[in-house]
Formats: sequence, C-alpha cells, structure tokens
Amino acid sequence: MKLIIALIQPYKLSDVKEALRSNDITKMTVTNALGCGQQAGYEEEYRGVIYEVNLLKKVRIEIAVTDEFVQKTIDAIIQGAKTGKIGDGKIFVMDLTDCIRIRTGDRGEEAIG
Amino acid sequence: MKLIIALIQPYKLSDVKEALRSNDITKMTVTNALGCGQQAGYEEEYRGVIYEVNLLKKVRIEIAVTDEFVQKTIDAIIQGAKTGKIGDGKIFVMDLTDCIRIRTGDRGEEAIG
Amino acid sequence: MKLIIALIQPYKLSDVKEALRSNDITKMTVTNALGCGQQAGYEEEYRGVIYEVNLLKKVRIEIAVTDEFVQKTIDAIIQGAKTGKIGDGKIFVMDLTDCIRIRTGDRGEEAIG
Amino acid sequence: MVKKLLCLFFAVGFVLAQSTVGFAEEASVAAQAMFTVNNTWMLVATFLVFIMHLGFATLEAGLTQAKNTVNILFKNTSIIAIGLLTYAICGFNLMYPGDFSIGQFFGFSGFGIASPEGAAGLIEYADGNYTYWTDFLFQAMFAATAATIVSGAVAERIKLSSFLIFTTIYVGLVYPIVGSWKWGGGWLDQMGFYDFAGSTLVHSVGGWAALVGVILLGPRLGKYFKGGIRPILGHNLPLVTIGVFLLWLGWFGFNGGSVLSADPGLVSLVFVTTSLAAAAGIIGAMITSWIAQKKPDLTMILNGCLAGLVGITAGADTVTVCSAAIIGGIAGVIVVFSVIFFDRIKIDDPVGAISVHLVCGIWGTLAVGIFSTNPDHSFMTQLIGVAAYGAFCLASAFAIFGGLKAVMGIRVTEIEERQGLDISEHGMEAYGGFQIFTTQ
Amino acid sequence: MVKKLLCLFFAVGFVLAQSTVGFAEEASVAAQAMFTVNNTWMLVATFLVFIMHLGFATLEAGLTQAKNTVNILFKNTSIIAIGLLTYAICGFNLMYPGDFSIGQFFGFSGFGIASPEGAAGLIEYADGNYTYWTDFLFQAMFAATAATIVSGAVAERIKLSSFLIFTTIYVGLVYPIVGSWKWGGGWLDQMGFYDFAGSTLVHSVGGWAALVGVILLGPRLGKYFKGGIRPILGHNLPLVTIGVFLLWLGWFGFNGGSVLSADPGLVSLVFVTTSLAAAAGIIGAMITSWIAQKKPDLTMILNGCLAGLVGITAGADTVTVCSAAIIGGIAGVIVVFSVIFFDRIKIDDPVGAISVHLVCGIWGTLAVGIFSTNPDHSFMTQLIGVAAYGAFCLASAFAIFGGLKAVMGIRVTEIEERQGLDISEHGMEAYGGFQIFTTQ
Amino acid sequence: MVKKLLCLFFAVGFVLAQSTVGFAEEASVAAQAMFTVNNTWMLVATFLVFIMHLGFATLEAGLTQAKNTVNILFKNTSIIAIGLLTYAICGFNLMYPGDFSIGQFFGFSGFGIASPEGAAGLIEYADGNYTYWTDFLFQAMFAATAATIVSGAVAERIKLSSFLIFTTIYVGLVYPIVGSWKWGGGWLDQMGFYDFAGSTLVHSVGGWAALVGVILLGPRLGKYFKGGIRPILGHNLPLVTIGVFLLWLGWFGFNGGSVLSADPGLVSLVFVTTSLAAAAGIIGAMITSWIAQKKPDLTMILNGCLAGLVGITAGADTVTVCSAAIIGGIAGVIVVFSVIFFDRIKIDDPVGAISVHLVCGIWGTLAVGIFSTNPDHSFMTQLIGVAAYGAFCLASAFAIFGGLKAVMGIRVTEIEERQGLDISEHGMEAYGGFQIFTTQ
Ligand SMILES: Nc1ncnc2c1ncn2[C@@H]1O[C@H](COP(=O)(O)OP(=O)(O)O)[C@@H](O)[C@H]1O
Ligand SMILES: Nc1ncnc2c1ncn2[C@@H]1O[C@H](COP(=O)(O)OP(=O)(O)O)[C@@H](O)[C@H]1O
Ligand SMILES: Nc1ncnc2c1ncn2[C@@H]1O[C@H](COP(=O)(O)OP(=O)(O)O)[C@@H](O)[C@H]1O
Repeated sequence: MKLIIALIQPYKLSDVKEALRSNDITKMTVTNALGCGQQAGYEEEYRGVIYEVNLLKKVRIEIAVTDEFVQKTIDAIIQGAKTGKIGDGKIFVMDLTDCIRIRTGDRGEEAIG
Repeated sequence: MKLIIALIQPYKLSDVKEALRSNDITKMTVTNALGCGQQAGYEEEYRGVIYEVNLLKKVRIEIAVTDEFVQKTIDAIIQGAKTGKIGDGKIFVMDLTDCIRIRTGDRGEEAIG
Repeated sequence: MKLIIALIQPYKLSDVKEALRSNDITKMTVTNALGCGQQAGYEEEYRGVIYEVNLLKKVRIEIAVTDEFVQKTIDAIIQGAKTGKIGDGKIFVMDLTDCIRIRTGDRGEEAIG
Repeated sequence: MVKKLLCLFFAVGFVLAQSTVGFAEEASVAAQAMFTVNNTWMLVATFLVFIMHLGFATLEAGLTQAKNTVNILFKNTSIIAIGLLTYAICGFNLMYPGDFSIGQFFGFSGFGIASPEGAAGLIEYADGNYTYWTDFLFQAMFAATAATIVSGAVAERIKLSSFLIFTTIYVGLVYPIVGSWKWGGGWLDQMGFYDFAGSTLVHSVGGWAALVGVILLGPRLGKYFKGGIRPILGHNLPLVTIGVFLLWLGWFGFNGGSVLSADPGLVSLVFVTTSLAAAAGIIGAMITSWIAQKKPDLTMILNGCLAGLVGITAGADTVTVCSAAIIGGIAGVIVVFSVIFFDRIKIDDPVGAISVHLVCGIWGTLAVGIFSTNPDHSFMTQLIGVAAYGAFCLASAFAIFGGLKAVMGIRVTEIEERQGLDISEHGMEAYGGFQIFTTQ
Repeated sequence: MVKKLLCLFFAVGFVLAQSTVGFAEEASVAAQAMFTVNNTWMLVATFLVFIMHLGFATLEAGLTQAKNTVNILFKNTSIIAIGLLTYAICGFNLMYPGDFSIGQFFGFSGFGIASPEGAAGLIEYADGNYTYWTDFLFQAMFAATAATIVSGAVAERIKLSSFLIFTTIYVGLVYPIVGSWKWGGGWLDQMGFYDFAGSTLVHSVGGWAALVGVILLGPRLGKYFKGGIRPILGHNLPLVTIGVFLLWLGWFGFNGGSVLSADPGLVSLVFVTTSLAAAAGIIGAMITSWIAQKKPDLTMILNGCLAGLVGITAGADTVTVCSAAIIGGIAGVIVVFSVIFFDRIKIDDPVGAISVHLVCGIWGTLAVGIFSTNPDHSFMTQLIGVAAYGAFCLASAFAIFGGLKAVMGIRVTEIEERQGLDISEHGMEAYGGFQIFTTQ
Repeated sequence: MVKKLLCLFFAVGFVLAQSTVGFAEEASVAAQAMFTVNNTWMLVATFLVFIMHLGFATLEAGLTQAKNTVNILFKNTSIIAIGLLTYAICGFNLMYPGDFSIGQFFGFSGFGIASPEGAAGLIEYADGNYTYWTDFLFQAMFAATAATIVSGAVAERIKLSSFLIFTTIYVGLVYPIVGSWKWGGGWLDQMGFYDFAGSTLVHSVGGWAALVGVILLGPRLGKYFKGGIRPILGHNLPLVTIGVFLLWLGWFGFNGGSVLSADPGLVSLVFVTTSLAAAAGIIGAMITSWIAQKKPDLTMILNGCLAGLVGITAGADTVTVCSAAIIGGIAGVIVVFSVIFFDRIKIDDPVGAISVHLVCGIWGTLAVGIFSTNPDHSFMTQLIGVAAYGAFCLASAFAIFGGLKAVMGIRVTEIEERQGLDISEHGMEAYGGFQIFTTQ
C-alpha cells in the first residue's frame, strides 16, 4: 500500500476530483496548504511597505491506495491538475505499512477502499 | 518508529485525546482536513443552485510513536473515535526513519516522547 | 529520497525559511497545525468557565529532499527554529518512494528540486 | 374731535383685527412647529429602536458558533418582519385597546390599523406629540424586541419552524396583552406600577420566555458532562461588540422615545441616565469579572453594558443621574454572577439573555421602588408587577413551547445540531471559504 | 371725559403697538422654528441615506468571495467620494436646472454650487422646508446610490480603473440628466409620471447599468460549465445582514426625506408603508424560498427585504399601508424567482442587484399605477416612464461600458481573477492571517 | 355717542387684552418649539458622536492582528465608560469652569453634575439652544474620543491596566483642562484662536498622547529588523471600512452638533463642508497612493477619508465649500506620506492614528488661518494654539505614560505579545473556531 500526497493549484481541485472519480478513486483527504516551489511569488504592499509573498496557496491531497492503484492515481491527478505552467504542483509517494478502518477494525488492503 | 495518521470525526477529537492520554500518549499534532470517503455528502443550496458537498469536515491527527506503542495508540484512537457509523474514519501507519527534537538535538526513539 | 516534516513555533517560520534558503533549500509546503507536546498549555476562561488549552498553535513544514540533502535540511531547520525553550518543536524523517512533477511528468530525484 | 377720535379708533381697531387674525394663524404655526418637532423626534426614536434588531442579530451571532450563524441571522431577520406584521394585524389594538373588555386585563379594538381622519390622526391624536402612524410604528418596533431576546437564549439547537411559530404567537398575542396591563392603561397602571420604557414590559417579558425555552430545550450537546462544563466559544467577538454598541445606540430611542415627546428637559435627562447606567454597567462588570474570573472578560463587560441599560429602562426618567449610575453599576455586578450561576445550574443560555434581560429587568423594575424621586412609586407595587408579569409570561411561554414540543418538536436532531443548523436547516454556510474548526 | 378716553385709548394703543411688534417677531419665531425642524429632519434624512453606502459596501462584500473583498470595499468607498464631488461640480445643476435648454429633456445651470445669499438660500429657498445646502447634500447622497448598485453586479471581475471611470460619468452625467426628467420638472413630470423617492429614478437607473455591465463582462470564471451552474458562495453572511439592516435604516431617510419636509402626517405614513413593505418582502421571499428551494435561504430573505423596500419607494406616500404590504410581499416573491431566472440565463449577478433594483424598481413604479390612492396616477404613464428610463439608461450604459471595453478593457485577466482582485488590483488581503480556501 | 364709543372701545380692549394674553402664551409656544428643535438636534448629534466610538473600535480592531482583537474591543468599550463617568465626576466642571482660578488656564467648579432648577437648566441655560443635560452629554461624548485615538496607536503591545489608568487620567484631567483654554473661554479663546469642533482640542490632543505612547512603548515585535520593515497586516478590512463609515456618520454630529443649535443655515453648511472634505480626502489619498505605492491601497483611502474629516473639523463653519474640498484633499495627500514617513522613522503606529489625528489635526487648525472667511482668524494665532496644545499634551502624556512605565510597566512581555493580548490579557479568543495563521 502507498500513501500518495499531491500538491496542486487550488482551483484545480474539482478537476482532480473528477479525474480521480472517473478512475474509481473516491476516497481522499484534503487540506489547505501554502507552498514554496519554482512558481515565483508576488509582491504585496501594505500601507507603503512592500513585501514578497512566496508562500502561495496550494491544496494538499492525501490518498491511500493499494499498490496496483498507484499509477492510476498518479495519472488521474496529472490529468486533472496539469496546465503545463509552473506551479502545477508535485506528487509524493510513500510506503504505507498499515491501514485501519475505525468503524470495523478492518486492516490492510481491505480497509483502504 | 512509526508515524500514525488518523482521520476522525471532528467532534470526537476530545474523546480521542482522552483515550490517548489514559494510555500515556500525550504528544500529537492536529490539523483540520476535509475528507471524502464512504460517508455520503450532503446537498447545499445557494441562491437557487443546488450542489453536492462531498468533502466533509474531518480532523487529522499525527502521532509519532516507538514501535511498541503502535498497537496501543491504534486501540486508543479506535476507542475514542468509534461510533459504529460510516464516517468514523481511518488510521494509516507509516515507517518513521528518524526523529529529532529541535531543542536538544536528540535523535531517534529518545526524541519521540 | 526523504520527506522531512518539521513542527515549529509559528513565529519562527520566517527564520526557518531564511535558514533553509541560505542552504539552497527553497521548496517546501507549509500548513497550520495544532500541537500537543512537552510544552504546557494555558488556561482560557470563557464567561466564567475555565478550560485548558493544550493544543497550541504550530506550523508544519514538509520538505522533500534527496538523501544527501537530509542532514543539511535538518541542520537548517534547527538553526532557524531553536531557542532552547520547550516548545521548539520536532523533526520527523520518512522515506519517499517516488516524486513526480505534475507539469513535466519528471520522476524521482529529478523532480524533487 | 369725536370724529378724529373715531378715525383713530377704527384705525387702531383695524390694525388690531388684522393682527389678531394673523396672530391666530401664527399661533397655529407655533403649535404646528411643536407638533412637528415632537413627531420628528419620535420618528428618530423609531429608527433607533429599529437598529436594535441589527444589534441583537450581530450580538447573538457573535456569541454562538460559526456553524449556526446563518440560522441566527435568519431568525433575527424574520422576527422583525413577523413582529411588524402581527403588530399591524392585531398587536397594536390588543395593547392599546381603548376600552378593556375583560376587567382591566384584556381588550381588543379590532383587526388592522387605520389612522383616524384629519387632525384626529395628527395633531390631536396625542396632544400634539405624534401622529397615529408614528405611534403605531414606534410601538411595533418595541414589540419585535421581546421575541428577539428569546432568540439568543435558545440558539444553536431550536428548530427553525417551531421558533417562528412561537415568535408569531408570543409577539402577536402575549406581548400586547401583558403590555396593555400597564401601557394600555390596564390594572397595573391603575395600581401605580411604574415601568418607564419596559424593563419588565419588554425585557422581562422576553426573558421569561427565554428561560422557559432553555429549560424545555435542554443544554447544547457537549456543554455539560459528568461534573464539568465545557465552554462553547462565541465565534466572532467583533460582531458582539458591534451588537452591543448598536443596542446602546438604539436605547437612546428606546428610552428617549418613551418620553413620548421631544420635551427637552426629560429627553435629555433620560439620555444622561441611560448613558451613565450603561457606563456604570461596564465598569461594574469589569471589576467583578477581573476579580471573580482571573482576567477581565470582554463578553462580560459587554453583557454588563446591556445589563446597565436594561436596569435603567424602568426608571430612566424618574431617578437622579447619580442613582442611574448606581442602578447600572449594580446591574453590571449582578449580570456577571448571574451568567456564571445559570451556567452552574445547567441552564444553557449561549448569549446570557436570561441574565441580561430577565434578571436585570427585574432588578431595574424593583430599583424604581428604591430610587425613584416620585413618592408615588412603591417597592411593593413594583414587586407585584414583576410577579404578575412573571406568572403570565411563564405560563404562556410554557403553553406555547410545550404545545410545540408535543406537536412538532422544538429541537433539531443530534446529527443536525452537530452538523450545525446552517447546513441542516438552511443548506448554507455563513463563511464560505473560511477554514473553521468544528470540534464541538 | 374725552381726555380720559384719549388717555385710555393711547394706553391701549401703546400696548397694542408693542404687542404687534413683539407679535411680528414671535410670528417669525414660529416660522423659524418650523423651518428649523423641517431642515433638521432633512439633515437627519441625509445622514440616513449616507449610511446606505456602508450598507451597500458590506452587502456586496459579504455576497462575494473573500479574495475580492478589498476591491469591493475600495469601490464603494470611492463611489461616495466620486458621487459627492461630481454632484457638486455639475450633477446638482444638471438635475435641477431651473430652466431646460433642450425641450424638457436637458438643462444645465452652470458648474459648481453656491448658496443664494441671505434668506434666499435659507427659509425662502424651499418655502421654509430646507436650505440650499441641505437640498444639495440630500440629493448628492442619492446620486451616489445609483452607481453603488452597479458595483455589486459587476463584482469579482471588473477592472478597477474602468469601473471608476464608468462611475464618474454615470453619476456625474447620466443620473442627473435622467433625474431632471421627473424631479427636475422635466417632461415626465409634466406628463404626470410619479416616482416618489426613486424606484425608477434611482434604483432602475442603477439596475439598467448593472444589467449592461454584467452582459458586457460575462460571467465569473467557473460559474457556468457545460449545462451546469456552480455556485460561488458569499464569504460572510453576517456582513450581508449588517448591510441589509443598514439599508433599511437608510431607507427611513431615503423615503422619509423624500417628503421634503418634516410634515408629521406624511413622514410618519411613509415610515409605516416603508417598514411594512420591507417586512412583507421578507415574508414573501421566505415563503417562496422555502417552497421553491428546499430550505429557506438567508440571502433570499435579505434580498426580499430590499425588494420590498425598492418596491415601495415609488409610491410610499400615495398608497395605503395595506397596499404597501401587498406591494412589498409581491416584490419579495418576485425577487426569488428573478434571482433564479437570471442565473439560469447565465446573467451572473453575484449579489442579485439586477433582481432587487431593476426588476423590483420596475414593479414598484408600475405598482403606483395600480395601488395609488391618487386618481391622477395612471398605469400607462408609469409604463411610459419605465420605458423611457430603460431606453436612455441602457443606451448610455452600453455607450460608456462599450467604449471602455474597446479602449482599455473592462475585465481583469484570467490569472488576476483567479488570484483575486484584492491581490491583483490592490496588492493586499482583506483577512490577513485567516486561512481561507480558494478552490474556485 | 361717547357711550357707544366707550362700549366699542372696551370691546376692542377686551379682545385686545385677551389676545395679548393668548399671544404671550403662543409666543412662548414658538420659543418653546425653537428650544425643542434645537435641543433635539443636539441630542441627535450626541448619539452620532456616541457611535463614533464603535467606529474607532472596529477601525482599530480591523487594522491589527486577529490575536489582539479582544483586547482592542475591550479597551474601546472601557474608554467610553471611563470617559462618561470621569466627565460626570470632574471633567465637565474642569472644562467649563465658569470662572477660572489660575489665570485663564485652570478653573474647577466642583465635583459631580447637577442641573440648575427650572428654566435655568432648560430654556435659559443656553439661550434656548439646549438643556444642561444635553450640554453635559454632548461634551462627555467628545471627551472619550481623545483617549480612543490613543488606543489604536499603542495597540498590540500596551498593558491593559496601564492603558486604563492612562485613559482615566488623560480623559478625566488633561483633556478638560486644555479644553477649557478655548471652549471653556480661557486664554486661547480670548486671544482669538479658532477651533470649531476640535481639530486641535480633540484630535491633536489625542494625537500627541498617541505619539508619546508609541515612542515610550517602542515598535511591535518583528516590525523592524536590520534595515527592513516587515508589515504586520490588519486582519479584517471590512471591519476597518465599517469603522470609517461610522466615523464619517458620527462626524455629522461631531461637526454638525458643534454649531450648538439647529440653525438651519449653519448646520447644513457644516454638513456640506464636512462631506466634501471627507470625499476629497478619499480622492486625495487615492491618487497619492496610486502614484506613490504601485497599487491603490484601501487602508490609505480610508485613512484619507478620516484625514479629510479631521482637517475640516477646525473650520467647518468658517470656510467655503470649495475651500473645504481643498482642505480635505490636501489632508488626504498628507496622510499617505505621513503614514509612510512615520513607518520609516520607526514610529510604529498600527492604525495611522498619529498621521490622521495629530498631523491632519494640525493641518486643519492652521488651515483656518489660511482659508477662513472670517478676517479675525489669523495664521499666527492658530499656530500659537497648536504649539500650546502640543507643549501641554506632550508634557502631560510623557508624565503619565512615563510614570506608569516606571511604576508598573506599560508593555506586555515578549511572550505575551507573541501569544497575543487576547489570550495573555483576557484568556479569550476573538474568533473561536476559525483557523488563523499567527506567524508573526
Ligand atoms: N521538494 C519539495 N518539498 C515539499 N513541497 C514541495 C517540494 N517541491 C514542490 N513542493 C510543493 O509543490 C508546489 C508546486 O511546486 P512548483 O515547483 O511550483 O511546481 P512545478 O515545478 O511543477 O511548476 C509547491 O508550491 C510546494 O507546495
Ligand atoms: N483511501 C483513503 N485515502 C485517504 N483518506 C481516506 C481514505 N479512506 C478514508 N479516508 C479518510 O477517512 C475519512 C473517513 O472515511 P470513511 O470511508 O467515511 O470511513 P468508514 O468507511 O470507516 O466509515 C474520509 O473522510 C477521508 O478523510
Ligand atoms: N510524538 C509526536 N507525535 C506527533 N507530534 C509531535 C510528537 N512530539 C511532538 N510533536 C509536535 O511537536 C510540537 C513540539 O513538541 P514539544 O514536546 O513541545 O517539543 P520539545 O520537547 O522539543 O520542547 C508539538 O506541539 C507537537 O505538534
């Protein structure tokens, strides 16, 4: 099992969700994040003081999947989030040792979906 | 060492915290999250337009523990969060390679607690 | 590749960012978190009812790096975040199996930076 | 000689006659000017009382959770609409029936409002103080206030439909009937009971219903657990502060307008007593809160301000400015202990409405018996008035809320409460886009 | 004898003479008092209309996204400044030209404002009702309102600079020119068209421009996609509620001040018709929303309140209170369907300004033809007025917005819109420190 | 014949006598009506000034961080209470002592307030313009304003207890003593110094204390670092906008009430000069900000609005409307540069209070010397007034703040400041449930 973490542009969230759903991936956890990457920040000015904002608004998606779903998930995320412009985001993949469904106590691959 | 990530119903946070504390697990990090799982979403209507909300409010708890504490932690979380209804949440377990306490520079199992 | 997760005092964020930048680490993802650790909570009182707040405001930083950057990153975080007082925070290190840049489809170490 | 005299005489007579005619006209101009200024002041007072409804809306919204904000705002917007319309349909004629039909307890002069023709609806209507329409609207704005008080206390768990029905009945029937006992010239008025602007007639009347509502509903989920109290934090204290300042502003009309004319001496005195009572309420609550709680609590001094205002309302024109400050200061002390007390006995009132409006309403009414400069006011009569209103309002509120509970239920389900009334009752969020923790 | 008589006579004459002198003085005191109270009321009405601008600012800010809040607030603050200054420079003299130079369609009495000297600018200026300065400022506050209406409809995508230029021209020229047709004594006035306080002259005039703006701009990004509508949630409903209550408050001055004196009978009648229409608008919208949508929508009842107010504005002094409630109630029903309708046909108006101000402005103007107690008012004349205003305003707004679109563009870029106008146009956030989801 | 004549004569005499009596009565009705309208206007002005306190509260809260919001609201609520009570205890009698005891610099007519009996406290009190109580309350509302100005400048780091003590002394003693120099008829009044509604007497008096407070406190943590300035963002710009509009609204009473009667010509002129100055202040600041900063800054145009208002305050009744716009426009330009300037020299004023109230207060006072239509006003006298107030207020504020600093400290600890004053001073959050970033 793997845990996939994707950081995407906020306004792409609904596209990514749709792309995932059409690949039968419906479970995920979403958080608000601020990201610093290749995408340049911008300048704000508050009462005469200019400052650079380089933590840009991003959305962070976590999806736990079984191994055979990994590539499908990655592809779906790319499909939904890609515009070809800097700032499109990144995907990280990590090993998942275990997964438990609280309601039933199911463990492992059974619990993931 | 393991990193345990639990996604629970927000209103169960205090119960989970209590269950953890009575098992001597007092350290954790909590974030706000939105989750999509088996729990059905609901419909909202804004000025005549109906739309489905399927990202439900969840709380995400991260707990780093030594290996012998893993099961205890999982059990405590289940104890605090379980209602038997869909939406109770999930627990993910991952390997933790290292842990450092910033204040002292302690590393590994020593730093975790 | 590793994923480094650091939990620090919110007001140290700019110092940590600066320390990282002077070590050529410029990519990161930041989220708001609440933490329970050795740092004691405090009491609030709302309309005559006293309650303990033990989830303190923290900032959570995620940085994906190649293996040779791990120590440099940890050192930079410590340099920026350390005050020597309880509550300075923790760093967790985890294995990263894969990394994909959405814009280009680059994978692995190439995609990380 | 006589001819000359006659000439002179008629000349004078002519001037005299002319000026007498002109004079009569001018006399009516003066009276008309007086009427106009009186009426204008009453209209100003009317819009000031109107703005209190916004004050209540923001106050109550701010002291409850973000997930119930839409619901509170919805209720408060509905109340003013329901209040005005029911008052037009029957309330006004129940409260000022002219003649009573059942003892001095109940009278009704028919449905709908219609101004008497000509001067009878204008300058003659109230001795040159205001017109029929002004009278109606000023009183109608008061009416809706009573229900608004309930709204805050029962917040975060009451079913919307039940609440709206309750409001309609309470504002449309109960408030005007008990109101007629004093302001309509009923039995309490004739007994010498005094309530200048409504510590009892408005605030306690709302407060009693709030108390009944809270008892029948029970506390919010998670508020009380074995032996402990878990505070449920208000989500927006700037809103609360806006509410309290708007209420104070509105009180200039509430009390100042209750003079029922622009009488310079009385209205300005009432402005001073009202303001000093509010100020003293703030200081009273601040000191009490700083001592009783460890740190000074903003919500308590805001409640203290309202407590002072409610406290002075019954006697704003009949106590000295010094007494006004004392009455307000004591109200400020009372309200802090009262809020803590009701919480201890598990009467869960999210905004402190019972403490502010009921407890301090009673205090203010009794204070007239203590501090009034008018020897006709007596503590006993005041006490009888308080008790009479308490009995009738408790009974009515129990009947209405109890009936609703039996027939259609008055509380939302556990799941709806947890999800928040905004989504369960309105399918809508108050703060779209904001990230809000809802761990309660 | 005759001597005595003469003595007596002169004594009497002396008293008489004295009192006649004193009397003339006093006569003028009475007239002066009347003038003062009339003028004072008009000044109160002026500050009430002023506060409507805050109402619009918070209403529009609350119904749009958090990332465009600074922009909305900036626009609304600018509008009042631009409105007052252009009205001083030319608007007032375009709207009340005295003499028309082109038919009864256009007149201009010169740049700048200057009060006539002495009594001519004071008691004689408007028969003792208000001074020249009061007249100017009351009208100036109205003027800015028309542009404010546009601001909400075009929110979240219009370029700031283009909007400010549009406002300057529309408030400085278009509004006063069409205004002169009726209030300046122009052709529609002479034809018998009636619009008491501006359902058409203010609200529709703003509404037509809003419609044009929305059409030329197109909908916000992501609002409509193949076959579907994605709602873009307002970010702060307490702000919206504050806005609506402040607007209602301001309407007491908007309608009450349009009596143009403190006449007790008329002003108090107008207060009652205005309030009952607003209340009925709330109830009308509530019932409609509860039935048509599944759950009662707060934003709809707030729009319903405004709809009722806009609806009664044309006839507030010339319908019965019962008709007022009917007009308001119907407006409340209309507005709900109108909001949904415009959304369906992809006219993307984030705050419902077109439905509230244009549709209900038309309804209110026509309602005068149906409900007026004055037999001189006719439905046909009202219809002609509505059509005339529609034609001229549509044409003007198309010319201005169209011209701006051709010359400098009127819409921000896609990236700027996504980022939010607060950052792209002002380099600034409205809620520093708050965590806000911007997934749209 | 003579008999007939006599008969006629007496008949006429009788009519005459009667009408003279009636006439005297009526004369008093006219005078009474005038008195009533004057007094009513002054009471309206009083509640308008009152609402400025809410304006200050929301303005200051919005321009600071979310973690210090409860603290700001607490301070502003306390100030109005402290202001009213100290003014009742001693302030009023220090400011209007009747007779001075030390030169024309200081006088005190005893503790407490008490209206003279009968007409002496009513119609005769101020020549039929207002009653004793009106006088007191209107002035008391002004008094609290001075301290409120300080509150914003020292926000986010001052110790609550020290601030409250400072406020009590400054409002209770310093403000009324310096106030008596001009408004109490003291030496500056006799020298011909002119300050209509308090550019200097209220705004600069507050501004000087703000300057001293900021200097003695030092900047907020993290604001300045080696060579750089880090902006600390205001957390809620809608609140700021609400504040500025409410302040403008209040200014209609602040300036309009300073006419001290409802005189139609003067009050309406003052309304116009006040509004045009505010409008021009917005436009002045907008242009300056758009040029000097890259993008137009909402907080700057809001400050510009206030700058225009403060600027016109000294001369609102004595300049032409055109001059008013110029004064306001210049104030709008000044304030932008002033805010940037003070930031550069590390005077950390989170809300721009020093720029708005002190700098533009001075500008407005001097502007009277330049633009006044009254030839008695001279630039030099104005300058002397400004300097005298500056010297005394600086000295007093240094003494009070310095003394407090030595005795009990005036700044919270670093940890408390970082945590936010809401939690450290009040144990409470302003936005329970909201997720807020506090990286500063
Ligand atoms: N090495 C990294 N560690 C943590 N987060 C990262 C890393 N690289 C990128 N991110 C996250 O991904 C987001 C998008 O990165 P960016 O460099 O702009 O993408 P791209 O290079 O594909 O255009 C960043 O804002 C940040 O949140
Ligand atoms: N595969 C997954 N990947 C990421 N998050 C998940 C996954 N499955 C569940 N979750 C998270 O857990 C929450 C609860 O899931 P749900 O399916 O409703 O639980 P259950 O099946 O136990 O009733 C979801 O809202 C989501 O945040
Ligand atoms: N075992 C853990 N699991 C998850 N989060 C932790 C753990 N230990 C510490 N943290 C996080 O790190 C933060 C700082 O921890 P703390 O114990 O105060 O640090 P220190 O011991 O270095 O002073 C905590 O608030 C919490 O968010």
